[in-house]
Amino acid sequence: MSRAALAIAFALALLVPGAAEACSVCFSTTEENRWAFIGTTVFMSVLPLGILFGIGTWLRSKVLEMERHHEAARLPTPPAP
Amino acid sequence: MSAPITNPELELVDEAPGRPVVESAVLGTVLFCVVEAMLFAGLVSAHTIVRSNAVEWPPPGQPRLPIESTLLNTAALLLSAPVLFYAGRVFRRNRRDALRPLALAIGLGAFFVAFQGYEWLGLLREGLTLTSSQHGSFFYLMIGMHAAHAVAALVALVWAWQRLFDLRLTPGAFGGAAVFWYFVVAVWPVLYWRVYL
Amino acid sequence: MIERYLVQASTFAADIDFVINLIAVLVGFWFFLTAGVFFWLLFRFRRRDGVPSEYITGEEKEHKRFISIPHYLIMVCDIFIIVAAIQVWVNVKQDLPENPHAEIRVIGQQWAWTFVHPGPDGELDTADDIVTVEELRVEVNQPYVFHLESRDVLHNFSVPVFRLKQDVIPGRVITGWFEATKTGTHDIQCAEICGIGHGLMPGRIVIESAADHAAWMAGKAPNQLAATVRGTTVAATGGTKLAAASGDALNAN
Amino acid sequence: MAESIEHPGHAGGHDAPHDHEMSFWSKYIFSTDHKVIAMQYLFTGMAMGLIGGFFAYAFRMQLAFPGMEVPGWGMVSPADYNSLVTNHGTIMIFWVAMPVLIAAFGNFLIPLMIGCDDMVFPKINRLSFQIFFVSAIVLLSSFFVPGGAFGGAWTAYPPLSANPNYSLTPMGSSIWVVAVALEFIAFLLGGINFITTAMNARAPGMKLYDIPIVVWMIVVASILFMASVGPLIAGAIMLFMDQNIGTHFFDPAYGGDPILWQHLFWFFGHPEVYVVLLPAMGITAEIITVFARKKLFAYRTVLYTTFGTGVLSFTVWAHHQFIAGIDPRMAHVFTITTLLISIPIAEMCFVYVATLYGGSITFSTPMLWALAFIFEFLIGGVTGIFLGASGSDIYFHDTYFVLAHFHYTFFPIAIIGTFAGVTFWYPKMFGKMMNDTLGKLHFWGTVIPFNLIFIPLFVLGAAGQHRRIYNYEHFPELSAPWMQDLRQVATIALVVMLGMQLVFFYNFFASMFRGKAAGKNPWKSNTLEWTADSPPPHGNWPEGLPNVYRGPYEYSHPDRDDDYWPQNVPS
Repeated sequence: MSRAALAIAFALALLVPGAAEACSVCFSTTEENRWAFIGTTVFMSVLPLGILFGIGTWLRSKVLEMERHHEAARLPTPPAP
Repeated sequence: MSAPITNPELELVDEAPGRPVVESAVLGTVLFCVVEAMLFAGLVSAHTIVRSNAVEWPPPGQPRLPIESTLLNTAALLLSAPVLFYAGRVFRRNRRDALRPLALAIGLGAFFVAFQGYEWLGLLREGLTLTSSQHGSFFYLMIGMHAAHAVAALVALVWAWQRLFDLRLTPGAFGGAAVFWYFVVAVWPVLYWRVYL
Repeated sequence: MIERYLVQASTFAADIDFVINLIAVLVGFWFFLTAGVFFWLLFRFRRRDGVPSEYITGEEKEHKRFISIPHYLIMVCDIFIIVAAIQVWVNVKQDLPENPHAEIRVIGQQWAWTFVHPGPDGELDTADDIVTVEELRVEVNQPYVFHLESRDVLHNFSVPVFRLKQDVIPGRVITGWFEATKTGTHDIQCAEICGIGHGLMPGRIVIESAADHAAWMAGKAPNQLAATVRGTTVAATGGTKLAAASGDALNAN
Repeated sequence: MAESIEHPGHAGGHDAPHDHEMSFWSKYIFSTDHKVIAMQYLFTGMAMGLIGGFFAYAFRMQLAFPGMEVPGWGMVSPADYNSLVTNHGTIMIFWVAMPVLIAAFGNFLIPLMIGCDDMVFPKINRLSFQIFFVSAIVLLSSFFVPGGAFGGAWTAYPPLSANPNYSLTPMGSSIWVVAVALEFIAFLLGGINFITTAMNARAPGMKLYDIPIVVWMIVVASILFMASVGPLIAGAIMLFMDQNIGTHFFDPAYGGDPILWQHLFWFFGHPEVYVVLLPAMGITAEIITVFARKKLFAYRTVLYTTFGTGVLSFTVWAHHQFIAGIDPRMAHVFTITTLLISIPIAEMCFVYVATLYGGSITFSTPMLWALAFIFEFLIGGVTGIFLGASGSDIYFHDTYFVLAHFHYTFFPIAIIGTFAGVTFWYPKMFGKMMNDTLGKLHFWGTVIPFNLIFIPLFVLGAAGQHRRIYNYEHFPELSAPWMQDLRQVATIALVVMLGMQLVFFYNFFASMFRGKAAGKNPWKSNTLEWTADSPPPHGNWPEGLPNVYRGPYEYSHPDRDDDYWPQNVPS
């Protein structure tokens, strides 16, 4: 995903609160319930991405280390000085 | 561009087939823990949402959870993680020496589960049941789910101890069991915070 | 597009149709462009003897731009769509008219709609409320605020000619608005599956002129708690219709 | 049981009849061989596909000819209709698309394409299929219990699904939940296997960027599945407890929250779309490179868009709930993320079209399927924008437009993608070639009726026809004669399409016996599975695993006389 897309997304998201101020139809649940939904939405979206990013980074470093190791093993040993 | 990595002079045959990036058992357990982490995330989210609907939480007329005595419990569980980590380090140096710290970690974990069960009996007697209120439902669902994982992880650790006693335990199997136990330990503070406090 | 099938009978119907048309034009352009290129390539590069295929990695800049330029153009199209969609959404779902003509209550249950109209005094929950089953009567060119309630499961209050849909959730009151612009009688659907009788939950909305509406109201005795429409009461509706439904299925029609 | 059955070795064990019988069981039923398990998943998935197709036939007949006795089913009552619709959806997504695309192709292709002898956890792999098989039987058993099968739509929104007084299917809904939960456990075990195998068991010399795209995509799909299924398992447990134990998690009368289920369900439900989409995308990539004799355009871009799709797929799910009573302000954020996810998907389609440029395209049966996938999925993709934009979703939500949209995505994924994969790897699976003429007949006989089914449904949806209604007579605006005509067109096309599947089944089974011998590499393809025997023996490469020297898509390289350059050929 390009960074420009994310920047645009955030810019648009910033426009949203202006509209939200006018929210007169906020349904008849408690304010607390509304925030619980928003909060858990963010939590459930971010948590897997965080976990996977962590695991991905860890595996990637392991793989790169291994590939470097094998590259080194494949090169002919330099003659002893 | 990934150029062809051909290099005819170099022999690749010395490389063992199926060389693992990470021990398969460890990686498999880590992936399993991702699912479990999201399972608990779902439960915690559900709890948060239902709790936000309530006028008063915990609901009136329901027994209070034993916050203080569970702290003792929590301490035992949290302590088991460094003990297990230590056992892992010893295991790498000298297998046989890991028996004792591993047994200690299992003991701490078993204490946690047993004490938890004892507290449940008290709460049941006081009238907090699965159907008595949302509070009770979530308490038994979430803490029970955690207890089930704790028991499963303990079984894995006991199995590892048995294998270690027979000197047949592989580092991968030990790592897998340990990762699952770390997960059980790591989830608990979150549950304690959300459910008890 | 939609107005070819259904009249636009509310103030925001045209806005929603505009968003739909905008999306149709933008994605239609990309669809036909991609499909055209696709079929042209299939024809142009079909296998011919002695003509080998080219070796193109797609990693060089001059090749990659065939992907990246459309990529940015699509992003621009997305922004147009997002802005239009959000504007309409805010208008329909977030803003409420400041001085509604009246408030009405819509109650969904398995498997009937109950509509509570404020009687001649224009206030809900007073003695002259008019309760109807499966028939909602509103005045044309007047903003209405509705409150949706459910007695059992999820329903969905859907009026296609208004381009309006909103789930009805038990335990909550959901508020929204509409303003009809054309007189006539149209369907009200339940668009969320609500059990065996889901297909038997049709309502009708009658949009009438101020004079007709006043005449209808005057014809109703005050405090009709169990108003009758087509001879069924609220309580009896579910059961009767289910019986009717099994009859439908058994007697081929 | 999992531990007790030993795999027979290649030698010995055939001296007594008893042993011989054992070896059939252990070879085909309790095997740990990834290819056998893949076939088990494929055949189970196909059988479930037939059942799901039959359900579609029964309820489409009711819609086209309301009140008529449907041949093979009988009268379709409203309760029947709901059960059929619900189980059609459930079966097609969870018991056809998932097992065939992820499990069957994942099991068959991953070890063969990365060059190893088997999965890293073969016994867990077998356990995965056994649980899956049980789950299928559990689901089907719900049709024979009192009250009938669950009829609350495949999304199972409570309170309808949570309370038997509302759903009137006391046992059916519990069985449904149990079956779905079992099925998730099966794929969770499979997913662990796929990811670990792809990471750990690659052939010597195979770097991450030498892995074929289809393997990458199955792995990413497994990751998406595993990271998203947890909350739904939690929700399924809660729903089961609501149904049977007397808790009230989803019951607003007791402080529960019905929207909570939608929250948990769609958190899984949307990534699930990409879980099944990605393997089909990968299969298409393999096929178009082979039959266009072209290198895949921008391999790394495809890979990064795959990752991008995976990341974004976790942030779009609430667009299913725009009008479900969530905070209306959340719709803005989810409109934006939903339209953002159109970008990587569009980019993938562009890459595939660009791959065709400069190629030498052979229109064999697998290639036709792959091309049809791109085209039909394009229609599914662009119509999704109407539903992802909050403003237009107010109108389109829960209409037949939605239905036609997701069938235009799921049909290319689950049916076209499957047929593409099966016809392409059939020579490897069974060592025989399929009949090309019958294959093409089946192709046109499936794709043309498919469009005739769902284009009318787009029109009906645009005209306001809402979903899951067993008979539109009660809605004056929806019972116009032209609409009924369109419903009949769709139904007749469906019957034709189902009939044409007989051609496939004939071709599939007849070719096993009468097909031409395929040889190792009939399509002149680069990837490793084509260096094994057809069909590969247990262990895949008994003479030793292949070494890998390059990426999988080196077709028509200018330095070579041949127009392909297998991954395992040194130079």
